[in-house]
Amino acid sequence: MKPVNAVITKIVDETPTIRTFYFDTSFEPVPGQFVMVWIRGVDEIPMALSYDNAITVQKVGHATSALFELEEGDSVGIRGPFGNGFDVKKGHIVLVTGGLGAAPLAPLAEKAGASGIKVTTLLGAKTKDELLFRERFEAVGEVRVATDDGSIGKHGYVTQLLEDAKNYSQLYCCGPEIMMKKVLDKVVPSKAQFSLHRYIKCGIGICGACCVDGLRVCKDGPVFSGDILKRTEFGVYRRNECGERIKV
Amino acid sequence: MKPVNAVITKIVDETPTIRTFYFDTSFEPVPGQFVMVWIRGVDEIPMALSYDNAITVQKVGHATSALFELEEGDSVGIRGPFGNGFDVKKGHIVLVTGGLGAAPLAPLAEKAGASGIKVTTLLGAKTKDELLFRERFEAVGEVRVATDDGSIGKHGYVTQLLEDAKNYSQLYCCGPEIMMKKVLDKVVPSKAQFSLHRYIKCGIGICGACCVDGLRVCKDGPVFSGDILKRTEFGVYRRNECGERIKV
Amino acid sequence: MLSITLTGLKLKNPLMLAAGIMGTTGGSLKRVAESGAGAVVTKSIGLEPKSGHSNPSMVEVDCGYLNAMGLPNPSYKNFQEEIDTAKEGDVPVIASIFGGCSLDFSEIASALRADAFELNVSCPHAHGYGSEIGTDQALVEDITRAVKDAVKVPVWVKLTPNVTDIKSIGLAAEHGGADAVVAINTIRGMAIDIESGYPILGNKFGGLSGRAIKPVAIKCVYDLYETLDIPVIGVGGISDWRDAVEFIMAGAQAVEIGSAVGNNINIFNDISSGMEAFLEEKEWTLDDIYGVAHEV
Amino acid sequence: MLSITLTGLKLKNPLMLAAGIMGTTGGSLKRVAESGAGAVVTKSIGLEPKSGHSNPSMVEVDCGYLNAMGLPNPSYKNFQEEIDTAKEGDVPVIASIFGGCSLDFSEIASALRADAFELNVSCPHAHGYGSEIGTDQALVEDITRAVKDAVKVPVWVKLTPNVTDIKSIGLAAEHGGADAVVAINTIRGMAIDIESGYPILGNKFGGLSGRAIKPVAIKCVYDLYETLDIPVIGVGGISDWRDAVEFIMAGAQAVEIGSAVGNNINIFNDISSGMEAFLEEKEWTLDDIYGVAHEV
Ligand SMILES: Cc1cc2nc3c(=O)[nH]c(=O)nc-3n(C[C@H](O)[C@H](O)[C@H](O)COP(=O)(O)OP(=O)(O)OC[C@H]3O[C@@H](n4cnc5c(N)ncnc54)[C@H](O)[C@@H]3O)c2cc1C
Ligand SMILES: Cc1cc2nc3c(=O)[nH]c(=O)nc-3n(C[C@H](O)[C@H](O)[C@H](O)COP(=O)(O)OP(=O)(O)OC[C@H]3O[C@@H](n4cnc5c(N)ncnc54)[C@H](O)[C@@H]3O)c2cc1C
Ligand SMILES: Cc1cc2nc3c(=O)[nH]c(=O)nc-3n(C[C@H](O)[C@H](O)[C@H](O)COP(=O)(O)O)c2cc1C
Ligand SMILES: Cc1cc2nc3c(=O)[nH]c(=O)nc-3n(C[C@H](O)[C@H](O)[C@H](O)COP(=O)(O)O)c2cc1C
Ligand code: FES
Ligand code: FES
Repeated sequence: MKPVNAVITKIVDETPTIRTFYFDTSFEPVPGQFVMVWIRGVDEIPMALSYDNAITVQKVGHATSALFELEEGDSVGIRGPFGNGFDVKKGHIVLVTGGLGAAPLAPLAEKAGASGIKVTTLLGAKTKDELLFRERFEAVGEVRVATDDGSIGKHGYVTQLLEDAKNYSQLYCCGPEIMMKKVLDKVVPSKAQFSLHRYIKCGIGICGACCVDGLRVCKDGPVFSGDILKRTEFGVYRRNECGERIKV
Repeated sequence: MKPVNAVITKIVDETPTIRTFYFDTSFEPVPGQFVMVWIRGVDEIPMALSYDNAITVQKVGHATSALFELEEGDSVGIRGPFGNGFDVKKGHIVLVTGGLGAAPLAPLAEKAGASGIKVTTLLGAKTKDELLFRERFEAVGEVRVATDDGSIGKHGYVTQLLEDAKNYSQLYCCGPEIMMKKVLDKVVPSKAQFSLHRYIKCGIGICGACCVDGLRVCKDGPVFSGDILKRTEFGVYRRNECGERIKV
Repeated sequence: MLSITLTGLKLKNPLMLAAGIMGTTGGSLKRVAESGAGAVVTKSIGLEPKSGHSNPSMVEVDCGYLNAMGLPNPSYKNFQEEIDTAKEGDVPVIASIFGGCSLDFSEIASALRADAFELNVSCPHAHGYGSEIGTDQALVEDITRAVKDAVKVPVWVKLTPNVTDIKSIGLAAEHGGADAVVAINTIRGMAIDIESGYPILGNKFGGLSGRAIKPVAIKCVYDLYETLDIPVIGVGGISDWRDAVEFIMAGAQAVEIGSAVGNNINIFNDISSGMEAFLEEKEWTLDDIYGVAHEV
Repeated sequence: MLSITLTGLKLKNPLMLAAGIMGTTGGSLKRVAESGAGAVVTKSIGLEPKSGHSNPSMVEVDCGYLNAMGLPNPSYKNFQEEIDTAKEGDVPVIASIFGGCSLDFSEIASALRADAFELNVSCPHAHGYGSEIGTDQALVEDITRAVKDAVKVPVWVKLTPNVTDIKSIGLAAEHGGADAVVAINTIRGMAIDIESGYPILGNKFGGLSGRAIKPVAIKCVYDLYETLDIPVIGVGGISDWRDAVEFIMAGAQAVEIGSAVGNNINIFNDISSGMEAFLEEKEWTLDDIYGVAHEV
């Protein structure tokens, strides 16, 4: 599929560094799927769909900065949705988010909540102002908060909020890889799903740039079950744009 | 579409020069549609479907001779069905055939007969032995016969059997072009359909080899209404393989 | 809003019938003209009547067609009346011609009256003609100049993509005095019947056309636009208005449509209205999009 | 029944992973090996780590894909461990390598242990590499000889279709001592976003792969088989067992599969069983169909 022209209809500041861009196009994703966002003349980067028709972006480098310069009425090219998305399980689920990790998990929370699944969210961020989508998670269940600087909630990492892991039917996690690795080490791997970040080039499962051992994040993932990840380099090293190994 | 491999399951001698080849594949044609029959290593030639799964061939040159050398179990490549086929009208229809022209008309007779349409056939051939599909036409209605040599039926051309043209709701005609032209001159053009023969190369409406003025026999035809043909070179000249005009 | 002037010819729209498509008879050319084409190009016409390769001469493949017609044509000696009939369609009629050397080309061009000539030095499956000469810069320049000397109307040169560097061949045409280049002719290709092992085409191999080749054609047009001063006419795989727009953005001043005519003879009208609606919505003119891919 | 010996390598089937497809990490190569491939070819590896062209680096088009990865790779200095991991998949691992001159190639080849080398002189979108050298007979011969001198394992040369005459480049490889040629790499192509006029790929143009290019690849394999004494390995647009059979009939001793792996990583098993069923039904062996299109 060629990029679809998606016109920005609304821009919302979520935190001082994070903005949501709404488009005129709905991508009808499964929660956890992502799109490739082409900022023309700049770069094309992967972004989770935080709503059916929106992405939520943190300004970190040249492409995200270029995105932050766009205004309502401007457009980007979008390919996708790609990947598998989360597999929603019945019972009482727990979501563990770190920073931007809330972006793919918020639609999951809403979908699960709407179908009567009990949802608890452990929401982590660097500081109070950077907590993302707190209200969306609160609307469907209990939310516990942790911040690195202690400006709100628990002072420390969100992983520290996770003590009763075995009480949940399934755990869903997205955040920095080190954080996810810590979570994986605390849970029954088969009862946890993780949404991974890797360097994405093609986005369609061909080039292999995104591989975690044999697994393609863009096609077989980005969501993987913990028991699959246990057997891989996940949490140990990732690859840079060249395919060189980089310690996580 | 690439050629389908069609295995010859049965060969029937219809007349001393005409054979029917049955295939293991049904092409589900509209009566009057044709296929391109590829005798591998020799040539590919157009043939009307005389049954859903058969063609009826007169040996006239190198490709048809090669076809006559094939046996049951041998195969040919077939593309199609192509073209429009006859438009079946209610009421009392008349079929006018000359020689091989019976091949596309016999399935039309059967289809019309099966749906309660009254069918009269004027069946022409050079001589008694060369009358094609007489029983198939007789099974669905009255048949009147003419032979060039008078060996059976009227002595003369089948066109001479056509006196009461206006009594029929629709006339269907296939045979040598001169014969069809004579028929066209005798009828209300809009009440007659003619199946044309032209040199076919691509069979799919692209190359233009088969054009009768602007009309592509392979795609817009091979069946045309008389009123359309009235305005063309039909019956005046045809084209050879080079596209040169040849008097009919 | 789609009208253009192309090498001096006034076209109501930039959409032309490609050579070899319904182009052997005046009647069929006229029909296409009346179906909305801005101009029509005839089948390539040679010195003597030619019946072409034996069948199968065309076969559908994934996303396109392979053909090896073998340049069947009635010879220029029998073709003026077809051109005259085509002219009744009231759009420019471009005579596509082919030959084995510059003398052939100029003999044919001098004998025919047409609104322009398109020199086919690019057919990939006619031995001694077409791309066998169109890969040679000196020959292309020579032939172009010979035809330019022989006629007063615009001369276009149709290029083959089956070369290491299409730009150098385009330059040769420009040096020879061409008024425009046309890119691309079909790409060498082949299909084999796995039931029997036979190559499907009577000629064994042929030329690939249709949607499959569009990205290749776009790249050729883009490169030629960068290199040449004369206009580039785009052809290859156009099947809807989006494709036509893409070619114009790549640098084509006009386009030709071939294979897609088979399933939709009304394609010229369809594309015109699609393009008009698009330009209107974007508030762009044809000129705004012409070559724009080079400027962004 | 599908096993073959290819340039001395024993393969359980003639279906290999093409270069550049899930080929940067040992883990992914191993996975493909375990999914039924007869052998796997790595991503093309160069002298220094390279991040490739900026995104978009791949886009789907009608019946295929355009890519301009720009040869991202971790350099041969970081690649032996990946090859070693790949070897755990228990099939031959072929190292694809690229460079700017014969010295680059032989430096890389001498440093890597692999079951064979495939020389990429054909990537259409890496400046100074790939097809910029693979269109030059002397360079191809030179590079091939340099690598042959440097290693003891078989050396294959991967050819570009973006040339006037692929046979002459194949001959150059043969003269240089190549054990086989591989045809084809992608075809130069380009796509433009009509909403904005931007070429879609970050590199503006790229290489066309997938079903669109199969007829072109078949023709190249057919021509090379006629011309060369060394085996030809076919690649380009294979997406089912029929395609694989078609290549072998055209003269490919084995084939490589690229783009189609994206949607079906199990394609090697699927094609093996399809081919086996076909050969059984026809009562043919692999040898019966090899090059048969030349004999009918
Ligand atoms: C499946 C997936 C979903 C993601 N979802 C979100 C999201 O919802 N919100 C969000 O803000 N970010 C998300 N990201 C991360 C986002 O893609 C990067 O922040 C973005 O690419 C940075 O681009 P840049 O040019 O601004 O940064 P750069 O200056 O290019 O680099 C900054 C960082 O971004 C990484 N990066 C750059 N290009 C890519 C690429 N093509 N693929 C992966 N990483 C890249 C670099 O490795 C580096 O670590 C997601 C990543 C993946 C893989
Ligand atoms: C739509 C259509 C339906 C036909 N249906 C039948 C049928 O049901 N039964 C039947 O016996 N014949 C049919 N024909 C005629 C048949 O195609 C020719 O008899 C056949 O092509 C002769 O091939 P040949 O090689 O044996 O003859 P040749 O030696 O090649 O030539 C003998 C005659 O056949 C004509 N011919 C050759 N090739 C073609 C071609 N590609 N297209 C059209 N005519 C050709 C020649 O012009 C010549 O007049 C049909 C033709 C058309 C156009
Ligand atoms: C059946 C057929 C016949 C053709 N004949 C000619 C020809 O005579 N002269 C020529 O220059 N090009 C000829 N071509 C090439 C087309 O003009 C055109 O360049 C090519 O088909 C690519 O365009 P398309 O993808 O729109 O078909 C022919 C193409 C086809 C399919
Ligand atoms: C994403 C991608 C990356 C590729 N990288 C390489 C490469 O590094 N070296 C190489 O020789 N060929 C490379 N190729 C070309 C393929 O190996 C193959 O020749 C081509 O894609 C045609 O095969 P296909 O149609 O089966 O994909 C690449 C192709 C694709 C699609
Ligand atoms: S980014 Fe290419 S396979 Fe995932
Ligand atoms: S035979 Fe080609 S258009 Fe009819």
